[in-house]
Amino acid sequence: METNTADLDVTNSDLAVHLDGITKRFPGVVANDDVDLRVERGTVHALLGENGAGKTTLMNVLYGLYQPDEGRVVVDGEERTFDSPRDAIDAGIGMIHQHFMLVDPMTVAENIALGNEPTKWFGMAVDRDRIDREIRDLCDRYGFEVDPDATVEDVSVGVQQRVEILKALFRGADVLILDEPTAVLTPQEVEGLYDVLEELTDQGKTIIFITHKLEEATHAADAITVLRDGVSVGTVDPDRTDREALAERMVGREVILEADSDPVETGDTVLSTRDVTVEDDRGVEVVSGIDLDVRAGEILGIAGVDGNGQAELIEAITGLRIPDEGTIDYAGDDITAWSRRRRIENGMAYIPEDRQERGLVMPFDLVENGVLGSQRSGRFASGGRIDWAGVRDHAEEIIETYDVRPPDATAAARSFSGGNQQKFIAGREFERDPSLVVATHPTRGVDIGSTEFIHDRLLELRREGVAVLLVSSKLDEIRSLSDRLAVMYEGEFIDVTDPDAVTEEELGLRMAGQRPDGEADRHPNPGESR
Amino acid sequence: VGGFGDGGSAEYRVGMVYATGGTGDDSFNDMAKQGLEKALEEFDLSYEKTEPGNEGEFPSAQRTFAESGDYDLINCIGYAQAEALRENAPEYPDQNFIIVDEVVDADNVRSYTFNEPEGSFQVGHLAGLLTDREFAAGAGETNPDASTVGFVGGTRTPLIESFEAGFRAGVEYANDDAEVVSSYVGDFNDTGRGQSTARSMYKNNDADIVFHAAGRTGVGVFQAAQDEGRFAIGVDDDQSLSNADFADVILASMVKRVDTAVYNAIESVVNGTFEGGKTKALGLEQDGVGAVYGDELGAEIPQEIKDALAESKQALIDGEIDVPSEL
Amino acid sequence: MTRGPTTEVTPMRNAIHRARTSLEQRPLAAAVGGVAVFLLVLWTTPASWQTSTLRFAVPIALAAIGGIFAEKSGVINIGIEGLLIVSAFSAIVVVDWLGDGGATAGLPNLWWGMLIGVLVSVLFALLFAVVCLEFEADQIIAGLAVWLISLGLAPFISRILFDSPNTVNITRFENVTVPVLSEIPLVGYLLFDTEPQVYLMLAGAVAGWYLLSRTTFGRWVVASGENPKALDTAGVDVRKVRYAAVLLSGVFAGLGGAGFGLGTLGTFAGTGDTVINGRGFIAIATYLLANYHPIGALLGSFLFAGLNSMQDVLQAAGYAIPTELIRTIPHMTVIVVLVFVGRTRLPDAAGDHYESGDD
Amino acid sequence: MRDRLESIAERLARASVVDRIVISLAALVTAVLIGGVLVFVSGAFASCRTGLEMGGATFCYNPMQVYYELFLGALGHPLEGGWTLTNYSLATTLQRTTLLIFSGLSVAVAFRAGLLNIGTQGQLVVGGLATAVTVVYASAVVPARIVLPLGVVVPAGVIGTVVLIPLGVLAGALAGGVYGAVPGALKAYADANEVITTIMLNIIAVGITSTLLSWQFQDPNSTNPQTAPVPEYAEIPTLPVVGFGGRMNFSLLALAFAVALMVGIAWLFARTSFGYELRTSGIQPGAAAYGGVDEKRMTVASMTLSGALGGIGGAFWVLMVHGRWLENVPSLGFDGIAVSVLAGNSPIGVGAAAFLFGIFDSGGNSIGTATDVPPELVGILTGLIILFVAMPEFFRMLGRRYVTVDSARPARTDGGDAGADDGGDADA
Ligand SMILES: Nc1ncnc2c1ncn2[C@@H]1O[C@H](COP(=O)(O)OP(=O)(O)OP(=O)(O)O)[C@@H](O)[C@H]1O
Ligand SMILES: Nc1ncnc2c1ncn2[C@@H]1O[C@H](COP(=O)(O)OP(=O)(O)OP(=O)(O)O)[C@@H](O)[C@H]1O
Ligand SMILES: [Mg+2]
Ligand SMILES: [Mg+2]
Repeated sequence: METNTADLDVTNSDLAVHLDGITKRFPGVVANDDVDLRVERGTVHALLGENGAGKTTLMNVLYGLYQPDEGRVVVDGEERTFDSPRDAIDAGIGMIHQHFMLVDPMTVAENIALGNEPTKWFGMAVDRDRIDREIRDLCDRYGFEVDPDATVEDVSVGVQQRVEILKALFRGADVLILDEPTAVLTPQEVEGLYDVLEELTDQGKTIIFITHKLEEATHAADAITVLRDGVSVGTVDPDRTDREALAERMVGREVILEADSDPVETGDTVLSTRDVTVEDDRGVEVVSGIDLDVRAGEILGIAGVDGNGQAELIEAITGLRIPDEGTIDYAGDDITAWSRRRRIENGMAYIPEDRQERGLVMPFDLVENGVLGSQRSGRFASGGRIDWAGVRDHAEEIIETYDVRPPDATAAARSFSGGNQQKFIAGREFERDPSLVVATHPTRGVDIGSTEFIHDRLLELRREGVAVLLVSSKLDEIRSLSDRLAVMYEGEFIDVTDPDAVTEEELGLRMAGQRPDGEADRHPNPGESR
Repeated sequence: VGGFGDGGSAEYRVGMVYATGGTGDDSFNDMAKQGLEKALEEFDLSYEKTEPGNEGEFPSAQRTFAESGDYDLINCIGYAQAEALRENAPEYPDQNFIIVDEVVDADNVRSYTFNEPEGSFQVGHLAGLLTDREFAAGAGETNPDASTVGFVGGTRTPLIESFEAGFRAGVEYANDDAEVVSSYVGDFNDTGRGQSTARSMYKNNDADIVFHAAGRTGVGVFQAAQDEGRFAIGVDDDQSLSNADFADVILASMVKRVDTAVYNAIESVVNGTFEGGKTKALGLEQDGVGAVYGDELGAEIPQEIKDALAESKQALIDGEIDVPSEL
Repeated sequence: MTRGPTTEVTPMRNAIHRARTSLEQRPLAAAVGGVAVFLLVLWTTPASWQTSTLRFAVPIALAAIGGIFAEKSGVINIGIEGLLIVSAFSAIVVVDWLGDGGATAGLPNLWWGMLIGVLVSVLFALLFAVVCLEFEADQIIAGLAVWLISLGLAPFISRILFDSPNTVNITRFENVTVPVLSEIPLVGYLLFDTEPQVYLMLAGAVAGWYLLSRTTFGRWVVASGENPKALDTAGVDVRKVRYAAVLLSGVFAGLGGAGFGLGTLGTFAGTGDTVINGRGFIAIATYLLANYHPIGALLGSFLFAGLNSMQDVLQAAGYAIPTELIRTIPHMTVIVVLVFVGRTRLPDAAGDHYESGDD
Repeated sequence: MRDRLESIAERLARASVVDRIVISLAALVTAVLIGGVLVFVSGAFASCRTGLEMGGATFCYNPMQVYYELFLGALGHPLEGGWTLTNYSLATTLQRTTLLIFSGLSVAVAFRAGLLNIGTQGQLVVGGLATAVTVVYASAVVPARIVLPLGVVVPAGVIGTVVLIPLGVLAGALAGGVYGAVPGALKAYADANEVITTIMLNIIAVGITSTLLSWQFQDPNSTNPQTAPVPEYAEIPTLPVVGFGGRMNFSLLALAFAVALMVGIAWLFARTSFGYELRTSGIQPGAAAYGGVDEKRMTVASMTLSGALGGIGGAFWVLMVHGRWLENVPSLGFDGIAVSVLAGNSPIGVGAAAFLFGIFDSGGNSIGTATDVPPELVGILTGLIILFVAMPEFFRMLGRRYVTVDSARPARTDGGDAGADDGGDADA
């Protein structure tokens, strides 16, 4: 494999962290296979790799959550064994997890101090004044703005991330591990994060930054280590490499970074909503008067940062949530009051956001999962009885067509990998003979191969005249697939546009709440409140 | 498979089917048990017992003994077994039974009944006389300002109501003005509720003396009496002996000699004189029921009151006083 | 534990929920209001009802506070009914065994009973904790099992020791009068001239509140129930926190059971549902009603105990009421409370097993 | 070949049914062992005239004897002389088995739907009263006899049996169903935790029925709190030739009905859309909602079905055992929880577990009469069994220690792994 990058040599510098020959096995998987990682003090070091490459596992080893099967962990030149995060924390390591490790109903201050509370009166009480003082000091030093008394579930994701960082700093971390910190942020928030990282390294902290986005790695890092299938395939200097070469290293083959969709004749309007308003579980209005139309043979994309009401809008359309106001029309009928079942029966297919909570019944095998949603349809049931032989054939067909591996219809859904679970769901929904497909994050957590396959099928359905409503937070995906693109912000559509007519930067701004006509942003500080 | 060191078999075998609540109630069932124990000492006797948890188990409990055919006598303790026995007795004509507190008309059943209203009348009379006076003894004293006495029942059934009826009649006989407050806890085993019920009578109604017919719930009545420094009257057994902890507040007990009934029945089987189909009614006259003064406080009860009680006892025996058995 | 929360909220409940939240946000107003209502109730009700209420609140309040700790840490302990049974029973057995009314090694036997009662309760809680935390048992089913075992074990042992499902009687705790405070009008006689177990209950509620809201341990308990992974990654051993919380529920329930047995009952009746008679279950409803606030649980226990004693007062006062129906009032109240205040949110991870390192 | 065998063995070991059976049996054995130790040790504290002298203590109880009485006593001591199949103890065992199948199924249906119905007891109490009252009142209007067109005269008894029994069972099912629907609706529409509401409703059921009884339905000829008896012909008939005699209070017909119902529920779960939806709701409510199941309605429906089964249990208790409703209903509903838990909530398993608890009940009587061991032992055993069934991990750990199952589990190929295409490093 020819590359035009020079591997970095970081052997003789001042190493904050040195992972030496780490191997970590799980039943049936070698998540890390003899991985070396050398991280210089005061730098940002990116860990790049595809889904499942073993990045998180490696960092969990460093953070004491997992014990390595082989290899050494060296911190500050000293070999260490971490039996628990406690040990790692004591050695000055802090980790900001992919999924934030915050206790939602507790306050910012309580979260920051959790596990390290200073006490007074001989340990009889938490010293809250001291916590507040120390947080204020940290905020001053690194230029953060957080309200220590706010409840975590009330602050934005960006702020939650700050809280995570503060939490690590509060316990005196010198090495900060950030696991995919940008996944949930707007481009603007990402910029803010880069500033924070710079501030931190200026003050002598060391950062390990996990990502599978090439541009982030090249943009922010001083050095990049690439993992593939649990094996380290080298450390490179970002200034002396380009995206294509990195991608090849990461994936192991050449990658086309754009999917394309040629225009198709569109037909009648299949789905249209008028003035749909939805409240979330807490009674807060999260979707405010949405109007949208999807025609047959068209893909309407909805872009937006997670948590801006997309999930609730989709649930209202698919019948999992009752809208508080507005109407939803589907194929000429007002379906606002229809049950979920009736919508399914009328050809509405739906790839849910959460495949393990909603899309599959995890302990059921794929045969039983194959009939989920159709358990009362004439195709598989008559007189209240399910025709299991027919269902089994159907499931096996999906498995074959959609290349679900292993091809075992009697294995429990939970024993399949995320990507294969997703393929099965996509197959089940696509083969319903739908007139509308609602797909939410259809390729989230899915590797490139499966992603391509799902994209192709979506485009094929569109060609067959199916209306498609696509929600995704992946900008490249949504731009390349959609015929029209709506940007959702705080429960409203900021803009509906031709995806080719906007740049990624403009899109980013809109996702942060700026309207295309330059109209002033209603919330100058978008992340701060939800 | 036997137990460790099984003893040899005795000549006579009896089966005991206790009333719900079981042994250890310090009153009704324990009285039956005392009768059995006395018989065990005197005769070559062995026994087996069941303690059904509810009325539904009586039929099968009786039948389990009867089916085996190994028992010379099956003792059915408590009125609640009558129903079941009426069905079972004819099915096993060769099996001897006794029933306590109810009459079952069958050739192989001997019934023992007690005249509870008569006995309750006696303790009612005692309470009615005492509540008006200033009287202090043991850990209790009366409140001379109010003349109120109380009655605490287990569950509201005709049998327990007949205790109250007799008690009320006795109180009224002694003292037209005395007030009787009554309450049914709904349980024969809830000492806690017995306590709070009685406490409420002592404190809110200024009751001086509370008579209970509530099995183990009555322990709560004694506790409340001790807490409030008032008096209580026991039931079934001489409870100033069986619950000696409370002897300092138990004025008297309305005893019901279930032990005598059980003992006599066993004795008649051993002697071959068992008479089925008959009812033995035990009243004041037969010493089957009656007021027994408390072990500790009895001595302090004024003689004139004791005399009055003796008088009314005679009057009851002679039929000069009519005691209602219903409320 | 079973189904997740549903999304709809009835308007009625919303109002109550809002009222509760606003009270929680204004502790001073809540306290003043509470005291006013309290004094009004004291002024208008008979004293015997008040003392009964206080005594009968003991097992409910203390078991509820124990239940709060377990459930807040993520372990639903439905077995506290069983803990009340074993602690009340063993306390009385110990007192009888050491000698009623005496003292051993300088400590009155009643207090030995208290100590052993709590110890036995903690042992049962430990069994429950091991089963749930080591062997990943379903918490509800394991809790039911603890209840059933206790329900059988107490009368079983009682029959062996006393030849009866009921124990003997023992002399109960006597009133302890606090010299000056007991003279305070309205509340003095009630709160400062009462039995040790009532003081224990009042102190327990305050201690529970302090522990949960002011100490490190309290914060860990909350985190362990809401997001154990967060606590784990913050370097705290979730398992240890949960063990401690479940054992603590054993301590509180033990104090409640033993205190009730030694102070109020003085004897243990083992037939049917035993003399504890579902008070542990009422305790669960109580802390749900109180939204896991220990002081709230104390007040809630007054409500249930008060309703319970009310019927005795009413009956003795000569109101002819169908007893059987009156007896169900507290239970109906529980349902009404659950329906209208049901928004009590269970801790996020309550009922789930947590294994460190799981994804 | 060996691989094949291994994979079959592995599949078997992982098959959840086998797993459940093994765990249930292991739980039973463990509980019995612990119970035996308890019995033996407690014997040292009991008083008896003669016992086993050991280390200065006298042990009064022989655990072997206790279990002999428990298990064989329940069958009528088959190893002793004079045993007949249709003996009274076995009848009692089977009578209990029949009733526990109903209450076990009731609990299992709710459990499978993800609802912990602790309220079968209350549903059974209410259903039983409804049955008794319906049959007593209806028997007054059943015509004395019917003359069919051909001149065949059908006497009242036969009509009564044919009409009144189904009517009574239906009444029980309806009342139980409604009483089960209440906590279902409270759960669905007010989010009230069903564990608590059903526990409360059990107590309320006792209050309501006993009030109704004293208000209206008390048998005027009896001082016991109970309803008037149903006519003889309205009791479940026994099979005269093969069956147990009339005074055994057990009918093979009833057992057959229970078994049929059991198979029916198993079929409902496995084959029908409703069963599929119910199971899905129980395992993953989110997925059920996604699949078009109205979760609220399913909650109410499954609780109603569960309650109806409990009510049927009450109906048979009335029509088969007592011929009337009594105020103190035995704890059949609570035992149903144990039955269902032991059966792993499987309808067919309920049959086996019900038989075990039937043995416990009837054998418990044997223990009570034939030994001095307190009969509460049975309650402790029940609790222990539930405890052990609740902790399958315990037995899996034990199993792993003594049966070495090395991780021969085949690595799952990660479909679509990008690296796989050009022969990049495989992941396992
Ligand atoms: N606890 C576990 N048990 C079994 N297998 C695991 C476990 N954790 C991770 N794995 C497996 O290890 C491999 C590496 O996973 P890891 O989470 O480290 O990937 P990653 O590079 O962080 O991927 P992503 O970008 O999706 O976060 C995967 O195949 C995963 O399935
Ligand atoms: N916590 C876990 N315990 C046991 N096995 C696990 C666990 N997590 C993942 N696995 C197994 O590891 C394998 C990979 O799962 P995972 O979903 O992490 O893979 P992935 O690399 O993300 O796959 P894909 O690219 O298809 O999404 C699967 O076979 C899965 O069953
Ligand atoms: Mg990861
Ligand atoms: Mg994945």
